Amino acid sequence: MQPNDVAVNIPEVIQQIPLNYYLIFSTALFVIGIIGVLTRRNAIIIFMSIELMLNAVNTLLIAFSSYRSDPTGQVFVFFIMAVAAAEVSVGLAIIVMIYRNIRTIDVGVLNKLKW
Amino acid sequence: MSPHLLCILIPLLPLLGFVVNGLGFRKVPTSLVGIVGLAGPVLAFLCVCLLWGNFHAGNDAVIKTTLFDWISVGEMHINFSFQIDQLTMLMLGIVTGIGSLIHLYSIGYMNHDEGYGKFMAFLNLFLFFMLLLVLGSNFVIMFIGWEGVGLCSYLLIGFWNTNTSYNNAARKAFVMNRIGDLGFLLGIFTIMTTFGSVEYTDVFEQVVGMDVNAPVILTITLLLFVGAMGKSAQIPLFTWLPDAMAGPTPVSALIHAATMVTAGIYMVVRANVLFSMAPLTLDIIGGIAIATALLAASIGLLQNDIKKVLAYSTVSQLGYMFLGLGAAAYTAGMFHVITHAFFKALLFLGAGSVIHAMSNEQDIRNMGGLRKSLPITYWTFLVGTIAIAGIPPFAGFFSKDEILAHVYEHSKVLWALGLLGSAMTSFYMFRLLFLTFFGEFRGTDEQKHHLHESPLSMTLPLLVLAVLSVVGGFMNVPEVLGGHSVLAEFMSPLFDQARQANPALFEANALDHGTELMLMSISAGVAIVMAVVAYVMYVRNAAVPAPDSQVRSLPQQVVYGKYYIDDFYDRLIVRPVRGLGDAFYSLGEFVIDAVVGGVAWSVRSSAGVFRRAQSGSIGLYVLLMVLSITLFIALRFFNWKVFN
Amino acid sequence: MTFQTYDCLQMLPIILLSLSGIALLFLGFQKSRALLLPATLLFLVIAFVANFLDWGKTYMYFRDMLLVNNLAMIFTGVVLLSTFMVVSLSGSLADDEDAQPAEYYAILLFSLVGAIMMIGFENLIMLFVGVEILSVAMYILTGSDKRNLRSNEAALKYFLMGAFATGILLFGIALLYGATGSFVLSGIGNYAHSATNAGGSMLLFYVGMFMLLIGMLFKVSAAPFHFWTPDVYDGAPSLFTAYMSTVVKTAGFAALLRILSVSFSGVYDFWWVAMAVVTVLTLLIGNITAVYQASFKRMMAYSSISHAGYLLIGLVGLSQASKPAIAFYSLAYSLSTIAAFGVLMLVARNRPLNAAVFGDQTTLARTDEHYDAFNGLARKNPLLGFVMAVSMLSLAGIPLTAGFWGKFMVFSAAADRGAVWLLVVAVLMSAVGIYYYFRVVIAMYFREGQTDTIRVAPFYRIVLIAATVLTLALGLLPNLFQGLI
Amino acid sequence: MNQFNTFLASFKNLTTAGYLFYGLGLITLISAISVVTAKNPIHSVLALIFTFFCLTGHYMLLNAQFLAIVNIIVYAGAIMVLFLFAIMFLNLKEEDEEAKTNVTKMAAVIVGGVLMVLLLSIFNYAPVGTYNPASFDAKTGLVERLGIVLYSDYILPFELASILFLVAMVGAVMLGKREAGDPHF
Repeated sequence: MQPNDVAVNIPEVIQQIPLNYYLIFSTALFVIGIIGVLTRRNAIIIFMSIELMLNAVNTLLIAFSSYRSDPTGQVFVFFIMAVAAAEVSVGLAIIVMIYRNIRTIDVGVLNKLKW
Repeated sequence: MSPHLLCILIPLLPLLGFVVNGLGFRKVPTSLVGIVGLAGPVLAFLCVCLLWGNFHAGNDAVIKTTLFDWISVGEMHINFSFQIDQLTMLMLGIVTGIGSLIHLYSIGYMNHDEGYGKFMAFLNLFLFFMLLLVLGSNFVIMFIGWEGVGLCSYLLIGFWNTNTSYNNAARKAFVMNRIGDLGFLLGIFTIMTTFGSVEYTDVFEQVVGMDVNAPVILTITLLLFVGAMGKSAQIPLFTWLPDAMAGPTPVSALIHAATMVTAGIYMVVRANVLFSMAPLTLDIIGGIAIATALLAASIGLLQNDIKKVLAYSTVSQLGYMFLGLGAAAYTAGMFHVITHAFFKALLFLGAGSVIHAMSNEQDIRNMGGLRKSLPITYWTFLVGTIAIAGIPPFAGFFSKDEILAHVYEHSKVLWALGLLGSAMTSFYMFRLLFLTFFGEFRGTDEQKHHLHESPLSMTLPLLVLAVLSVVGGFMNVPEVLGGHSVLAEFMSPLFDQARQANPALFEANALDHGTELMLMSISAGVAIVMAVVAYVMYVRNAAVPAPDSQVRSLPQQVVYGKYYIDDFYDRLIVRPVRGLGDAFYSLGEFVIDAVVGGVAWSVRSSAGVFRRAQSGSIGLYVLLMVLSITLFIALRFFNWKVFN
Repeated sequence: MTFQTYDCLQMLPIILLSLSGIALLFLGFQKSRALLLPATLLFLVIAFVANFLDWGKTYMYFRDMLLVNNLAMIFTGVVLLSTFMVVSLSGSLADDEDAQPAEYYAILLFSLVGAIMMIGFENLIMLFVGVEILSVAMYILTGSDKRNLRSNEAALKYFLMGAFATGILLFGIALLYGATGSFVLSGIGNYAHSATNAGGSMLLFYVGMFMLLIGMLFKVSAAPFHFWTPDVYDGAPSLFTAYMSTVVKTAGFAALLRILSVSFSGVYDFWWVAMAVVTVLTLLIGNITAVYQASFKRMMAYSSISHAGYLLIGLVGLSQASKPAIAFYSLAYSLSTIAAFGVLMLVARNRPLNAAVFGDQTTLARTDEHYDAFNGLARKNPLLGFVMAVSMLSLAGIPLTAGFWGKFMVFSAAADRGAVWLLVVAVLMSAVGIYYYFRVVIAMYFREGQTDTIRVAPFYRIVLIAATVLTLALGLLPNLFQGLI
Repeated sequence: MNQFNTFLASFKNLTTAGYLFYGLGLITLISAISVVTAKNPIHSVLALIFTFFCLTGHYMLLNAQFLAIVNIIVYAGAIMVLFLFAIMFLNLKEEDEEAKTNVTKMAAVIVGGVLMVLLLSIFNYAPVGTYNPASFDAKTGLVERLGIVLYSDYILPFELASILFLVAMVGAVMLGKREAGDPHF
């Protein structure tokens, strides 16, 4: 295989950026999501932070998959997206249900069950 | 009947009684409850007799009968099987025989109680577990019986649990027994991992070839002994037994005197091969045993509750049994188990009869002169007292003497201490007898009016046990008195493996007959002297222990003609002993309470922390989760191992 | 890609459960609710039978996706049996105006598909999808008591924390994929074996493993990832609490067992200490906090945490013996837990709680689930008392009940590994456990209380009796069950 | 320092795609942070949508074209619209939530930060390998290749995911449905 062919076939990012950087990038995104879960009280925003975590995972999987030319990683991402969609529908239904009952979705108020 | 069938029937019969009385509680008519409850143990006793015949016909060969393949743990298979040998036969005899008598007694004692059927059911269940304990051919079955009897004891102590102190007593018994069970269970697991089996025969065979005092054997025996300490009320786990007297008296007699508490001794004798291989453990047992015997006896000197005196006496006698085991005198220990079962059951049942007559009065300061109104109780109680005091030729004399003789071979200091204990035993037992049955009646008029001898169902067991207490000692009369040591010969095959494994332990210099006779006469003499002292004090001088609240002043005593001997006794004996006893007792209580309280405190405070973490706030939950993830990663990944 | 006929045949339980779930949804269109319960039970029985059709064989389905062997069938059987019992305790749903039994039953059956996927997964994608099916179903069922604020709160808590844990789980899977290039369990296991031998740096693998395990430990409510458990179990309707604490836990442990024994057994030295720490924490927190509960239901929640601890002991002492041990334990635990919840539901139903206790109307807790509700129960209802007593004894691990052998087997698995200190903690904690389990027994048998005779539907009664008899039978003859494995 | 120097050296040799990676990465992280910090929920949603678009850009760079499209359709399209819908529906406004106390926020940020530092320092040491020029297949992320894998090896989970959707559908309807007597919002 000629070096030229390689340059044509392989995406430039893969040639230039070490895989490690994707790992670091995804981890950063993941932890930002975690911090979001920790700091917010609005149930919807907490939920969105969780989506952020899932997307970090997606990015990581796609990076691994692309660098290794292994499609299974990307298939997994496909599943994660599908599952996330299902989860969102249920999650929002729960949030709406709670809003109906107590007119707020502040998780700080929901601490009647304890000890 | 085949031994196989008999083995199944023996535990099954009490279990049937439990099922009928338990499931049919409040439905079975009262008259039938007693019959059903009694039928189990009595039939089981008959089966034991038949089994004994079988066993004897087979030249005392060990009978092993496997009922079914029980459970497999990894590569190990545990069978549900029974093992019949000399030890099992003896225990079976005691458990079913005395069990039957006490069931009979309970019919008279409890039939007015609201929970009569429940009581009989529990008693039957207890018997079932006790039989399982002694019949099993491996440690797991023994453990199941062990836990089961603990459970029944817990239920029966708290039987009248309207009273909170009863409940506390039950809980205390429970906690202490649990500590013991922990040791036992760990011992079993160590046995499993070491020998790959829990079957007695397999384990003991493998032990024979090992080194004496090998660390693993020491570990196992110490763990097992912790179990025995809990069940058989040795220091520091002994205070539950006196408190357990909160239960109905037949329970005290059956569980807390005759059978369950001797399970610890049974276990040591059963595992004698293991213990013989660990002389160090035996020394520890001996030390703890003598301390327990003396401490309990000294406390017993000053108790005024009739059942408490007997309870401390039980603890003290259990100490003697372990003392014998500590000197590797397994036969002597078992012998004392048997005779003690006779006379202690007798004493408890007698005490029950007194309490019954006195309308639930238990304080001996309010009794006195009962000998006329309760003649049968009095005479049988007298027999029991003589037996426990060790006055020849009653049962206690032979068994206690045998222990003391073996201890003498082992260590003269221990023997002297043992003798001191036996002197105390004689004193407090006669004190109890005299205060209860002699002198003037000190109770209320109402009680006096109510005094009556107990019904036949209660006196009959008393009489039978009295006879046994008189003749029980003759099963093992030492040669020096012209006997044959029948029991020793009978039990001898049990210890073959132990002798083979550690011959040095059994090579003690046998006493010559002269020394032996001397020892006997000393201990008998001491017992008689103490009985006389008690007579002088409590019958001639009619001393009555002061009520707890009242402090006697000297002038008062002079005015009321209390003789100087009383004062002398008070100053020179009562006060120091009471002080010592109190000190010991409170020390024991303190240590135990500190441990129990400390555990409770740490449980409570950690529960407080845990509960505070469970604040209901999602934010905190997630924060704690992330924090723990961070900690796990920090601790697991950031050490030299990973980054080298 | 060719489908062989046997591929479809042996997937029978999954197919049957999915179809019957759909069928139930259609049955729900009918006015009458009378048919729902028998139909669900019938479906479950059929699935149960179908599950054991291939007894003794081992299959790997659909290109290394799902493994079916005896162990998986046992776990599936336990899960199906538990569901059968839970469903048969749900008779009162038919009379409840607010309830939507058709949906509940359908979701239960669907969630079982998730459980079966977790039990037999060979590919991590199956684990992920299975976990999600089960979790999403549980979020919904937790919140199914829509007007009850406790149920609402529980659902939101469960959902948010569950989704968070899923994120962690996925991150772990991604890292594992990055390290090993595979989602297949055996592939990951091969990597672990060869990389350990080669001595290369396995940091990525280890972090991935940690995250994956943490995600799974969350699902089985092991401390310190247990926080959701008490609140969610407490707030959810009792019926679904019973389901969660048995089926979800069994499936979770089956999955953990599978992944630890197939993929991570090669790096046992790396994870066992951490796992042991988690175990000890779980035992301590579960048992000690349970002591101080006033509500029976909440106590059962902590009790379920503590049982997760005992099951974890079996995992820490990972060996051939832990497989039957965990299966047996799950069965014993499920039987007693469901029986206990069965009695609780009967008792609580007869004691509606005053709304004023909880203040505003939306916080309406419908029933009283405190210990006091059991006072004097055995007097008028000897059967219920007996059932409850046996389940408590079994949960406490008293000999001659199934629970004892569960503990015994799990402990001896750990003893073989020499983890004696773990055993000391476990045995001590089981002593603590006896304390709070006996509180109920004492309340039922020794306390005075004004309970009436509770009417028990015949089928309900049969299920309770069957659970009790099975508990005792397994306690007497544990080999009955063990011989199967 | 050495690491940094090699980093700088490589930085100079980048082509457009390489610079795009850094640029996009930076923007992604910034918008992700603003998701978490935005006071107004609607701003959060918008920032999240923007984050998703950035991530789609990353997927394109990695030649994962199918997922890039799916990401737009499913995430930015469906999921985020659902979020937006819910927020509008519930009429959540700015400052609707009381801020958590500063202590907990600080604790959260510290714990999160420590976790990030730990993970990053581990991953810094972790060898992840790199692409193999010999066996590289640029068509990995195309719909053709993914379709084959999805419908052969992964057919079972694919089918079973439908169960998940059924559950979610039934559940969402069941929970979200307005009962008689419930407020209309």
